Amino acid sequence: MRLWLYYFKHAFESILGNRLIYFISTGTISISLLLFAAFVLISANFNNWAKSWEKSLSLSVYLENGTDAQEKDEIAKAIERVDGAEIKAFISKEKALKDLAETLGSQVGLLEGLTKNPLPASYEVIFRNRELSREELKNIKKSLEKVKGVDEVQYSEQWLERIEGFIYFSRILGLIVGGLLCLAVLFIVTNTIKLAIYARREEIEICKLVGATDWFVKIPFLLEGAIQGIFGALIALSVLFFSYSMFRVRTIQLFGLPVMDVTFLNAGQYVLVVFLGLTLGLLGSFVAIGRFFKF
Amino acid sequence: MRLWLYYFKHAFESILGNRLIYFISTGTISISLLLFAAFVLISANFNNWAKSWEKSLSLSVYLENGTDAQEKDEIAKAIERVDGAEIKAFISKEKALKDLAETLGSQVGLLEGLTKNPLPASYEVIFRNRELSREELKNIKKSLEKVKGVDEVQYSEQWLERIEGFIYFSRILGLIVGGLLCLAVLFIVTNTIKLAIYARREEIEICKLVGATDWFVKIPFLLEGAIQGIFGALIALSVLFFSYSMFRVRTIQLFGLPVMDVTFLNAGQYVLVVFLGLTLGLLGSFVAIGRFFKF
Amino acid sequence: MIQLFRVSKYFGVIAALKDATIRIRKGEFVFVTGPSGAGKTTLLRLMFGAEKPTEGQILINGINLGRVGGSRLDFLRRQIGFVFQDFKLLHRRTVLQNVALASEVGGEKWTTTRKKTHQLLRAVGLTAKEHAYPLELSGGEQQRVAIARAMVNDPLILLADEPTGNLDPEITRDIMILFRSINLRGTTVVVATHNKELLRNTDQRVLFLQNGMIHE
Amino acid sequence: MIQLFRVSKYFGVIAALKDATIRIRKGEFVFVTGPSGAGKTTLLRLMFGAEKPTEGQILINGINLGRVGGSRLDFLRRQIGFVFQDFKLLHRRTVLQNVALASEVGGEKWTTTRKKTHQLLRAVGLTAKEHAYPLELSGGEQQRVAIARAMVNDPLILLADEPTGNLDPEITRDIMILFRSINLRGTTVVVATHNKELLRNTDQRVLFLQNGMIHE
Ligand SMILES: Nc1ncnc2c1ncn2[C@@H]1O[C@H](COP(=O)(O)OP(=O)(O)OP(=O)(O)O)[C@@H](O)[C@H]1O
Ligand SMILES: Nc1ncnc2c1ncn2[C@@H]1O[C@H](COP(=O)(O)OP(=O)(O)OP(=O)(O)O)[C@@H](O)[C@H]1O
Ligand SMILES: [Mg+2]
Ligand SMILES: [Mg+2]
Repeated sequence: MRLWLYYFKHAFESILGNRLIYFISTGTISISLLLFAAFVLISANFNNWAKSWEKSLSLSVYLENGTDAQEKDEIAKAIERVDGAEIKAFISKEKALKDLAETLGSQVGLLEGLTKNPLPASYEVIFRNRELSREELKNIKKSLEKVKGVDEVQYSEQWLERIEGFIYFSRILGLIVGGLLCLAVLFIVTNTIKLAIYARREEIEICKLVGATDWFVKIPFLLEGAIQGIFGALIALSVLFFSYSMFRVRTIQLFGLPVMDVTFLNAGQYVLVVFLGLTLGLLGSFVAIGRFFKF
Repeated sequence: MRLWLYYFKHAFESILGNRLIYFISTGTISISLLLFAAFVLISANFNNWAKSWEKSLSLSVYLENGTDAQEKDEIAKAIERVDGAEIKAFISKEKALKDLAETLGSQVGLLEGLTKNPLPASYEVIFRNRELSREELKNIKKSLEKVKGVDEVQYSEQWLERIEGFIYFSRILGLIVGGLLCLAVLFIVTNTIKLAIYARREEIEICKLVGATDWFVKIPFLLEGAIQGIFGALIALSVLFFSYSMFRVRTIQLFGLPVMDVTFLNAGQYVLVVFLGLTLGLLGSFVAIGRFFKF
Repeated sequence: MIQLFRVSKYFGVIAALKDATIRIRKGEFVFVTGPSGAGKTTLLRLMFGAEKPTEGQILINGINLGRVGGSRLDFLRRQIGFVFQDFKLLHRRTVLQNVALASEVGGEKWTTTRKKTHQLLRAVGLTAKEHAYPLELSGGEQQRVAIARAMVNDPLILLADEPTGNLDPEITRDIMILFRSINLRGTTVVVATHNKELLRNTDQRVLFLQNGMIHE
Repeated sequence: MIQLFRVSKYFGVIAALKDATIRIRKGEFVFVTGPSGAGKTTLLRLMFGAEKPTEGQILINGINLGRVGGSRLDFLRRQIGFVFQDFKLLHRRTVLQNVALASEVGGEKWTTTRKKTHQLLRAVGLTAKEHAYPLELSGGEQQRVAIARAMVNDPLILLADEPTGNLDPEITRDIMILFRSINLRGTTVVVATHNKELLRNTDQRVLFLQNGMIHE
């Protein structure tokens, strides 16, 4: 206990005594962690957005011609029994025809020759708080199609595939970039600490010459590394938060379709970055100091 | 000349004499430039892809009913006079109806009541080797609509908007990330060189004490910085090229639609990275050495 | 206390010490002298375990330095005080901290450390400089800090390498009296020096080194 | 050649040099002596422009050190040789390179540099060590490298701070002969030393420093 106080005292004294070095290396750690934290921020937001996109999936449940009101209610109930499913709208035959006319635009002439309305009525169904795999969607489709009065259940297979492909691709890219970034940060931080300790290798040598044990010499360096790492992480987070508040794009319309809510890191990610800083500082010092121990 | 030889000789000797420091700091420079080069690679490919997407824009030129063969040819000529425009296909009234039936899928019943084909024939036009702004598209539309026999020219305003929005957003994000990365790399490299020179501040002091002029002391450090920067850049490029060859994803299907060809950096980007390394090394040394000149 | 059996130390082709056999008894006071580059520093560093001999065996206090390493060597070093020819002070710590370090390293109680540190700084005449940093001291003052540090642990053995090279004759005399007094309290003292003055007025044992060879 | 008018140097409250007025003529050979911490090093460093005086004026060769800076000071320093008390050798360069550096700094022709360097290394007896690095040398050998470096430019002024602290009496005599010979060729020499031996056998001028005060 007394010894730890001693170590801490010396670590702080040494940080003060080597202000310049610590200033420089803590700066580098901050920047590296800033890159990392920015990456976490971007990919967390991307993930949110991807999820909300997946959630924006909708089904169309087409009714047979001549379904009566009771059957309609039965179908609605059947739909709402599906986990997470919610009826967004009922589209009557008339509404369907009007929508089609709008979609056709200048080709509306197509509808002129119609003698009767050939379009079915349908329920538009969306899913809330639930991610659906293609498999699950298929099962839901099958089960709903068994309900009396339901003609067909449709979802846009193609659209789904594209989005899934895009999200999948982005996640892979994110993992690669994230991994590379992690390695880069680790490497840069270790190197920086190595250089910082290199500038002080005489100290290590002298301490060993007056009979200090390895740990007596190492512990202050490790503590200094840990302190630097934590400080670096805190600075990085502050800078990130500051620029987040500055820009505050917050809500981004993308692809017209989904609305992206830019959120800041959550508590867990905060802790992750600080923990990473701590680990990097400790590990960096540990690796770095090993080099200078051949006395 | 003789003096420069002397400087170069000393720079190389000093790099050999301070192997460890140079190894560490060149490593850091490499990693930083690797991050940067990877960013350039990704955004260059993204750009290619975005361009090819923009190129995949198409116009539909609808013909009036009862256009004769000569008019059709006139129209085709008019289209081909537009810079970069190329006719992909001529879609006759019959083909148009068949396509619509396919698109409607289960709602094909809609077409049952038709007494005559209400759909117009059309030319499908694509643009090669040309990026089009919305403004230009509008002008093309107007001018083509003046041609005799043309009923209407259409392009998907909505789709275009979405893609443009996405590309615009990605470019902004890319600029922000790239700018941040540039700053980070600058900062990290300067700091690393600062630490490396800090470890050798005694040398500077002693040289000044034996009467060396400032430039006599500085030039070898600047040369060493430049050499480190160039080496760092070359290492970064090699690593990047190596991993590029390893993964060789090369062709990525994205959104189903456009095919993305993953290409490596071009000569200009190569030079850019090396030049950046050189500049960073020089600038870093210059900034760093300034700190230790108070003798 | 200190025994060397046929010890040689080569740096490449240079023989810094050749086939030296020396036995120094507990409580002895020995001078080592010889021209520049004769091997005095090498001899002292070998006794301290800071260099490994190329050939031969070194026993300190019955412990074979060739067979000991790690924390055992650290422990041994805490019982040996060494005044380095180039002082080897920590530039980022004050005089007080430099001297105290050697004591703290052994896990000494803080009060004891403080008492011993002050006492030794007084003995070498540096009480006024205790909060100065080594680079703010004159050459002779730095040397005296190194001497104080070597003695703060009441070592079993004191090895002093040219401890008076930067000191004027008066302070040199004081330092020699200090060495004599610690020697009288049982510490084995080995002093390497060029100073003919020191050797002239002494009846102590003198080892004469030349080209790495020992002559008694 | 060297003139100090009422020069004082304070480090905080410590007066390293008080109200010193000294005039050293061209070609003189002067000893500076005094107890440890008296201000010898400070005096020499002031003459070299390595410290700025707190008060007073220093003229070297007619140039006022207080008014000169940058490249003019660099030029002046190339005409002054300084043997530092702590040597100040570049650890990453060999003995040869260390000595040659002082010559190259002035843009000297390479052949001249080489000739002078070899000649001086022979004079201090280090020809065999020319490719060694300073940390591979004994204390006295390092000191001799510092002496050789200070003399390689045939300086107008040679300032030597305790140049024989790590040297044995024989080499000390050789070095003093070297200093005398360069002095005879016109160089003004100032030597700070504790060595009573040197002062005893000399008829040169001796400045005595105590607590920063000069007594002739
Ligand atoms: N690390 C080393 N590498 C190579 N040679 C060395 C090393 N240390 C010492 N030497 C050589 O060994 C010889 C003896 O050196 P040592 O330092 O023991 O001499 P010394 O008697 O202490 O001399 P001085 O009185 O000048 O301090 C010298 O020639 C020296 O150059
Ligand atoms: N940079 C500094 N900061 C503070 N005090 C200093 C500094 N340099 C020297 N001093 C103090 O000034 C006084 C004179 O120092 P100086 O080095 O000139 O003594 P010296 O005569 O060379 O002594 P020695 O013979 O021990 O080398 C000493 O008390 C020293 O502590
Ligand atoms: Mg020695
Ligand atoms: Mg001095």
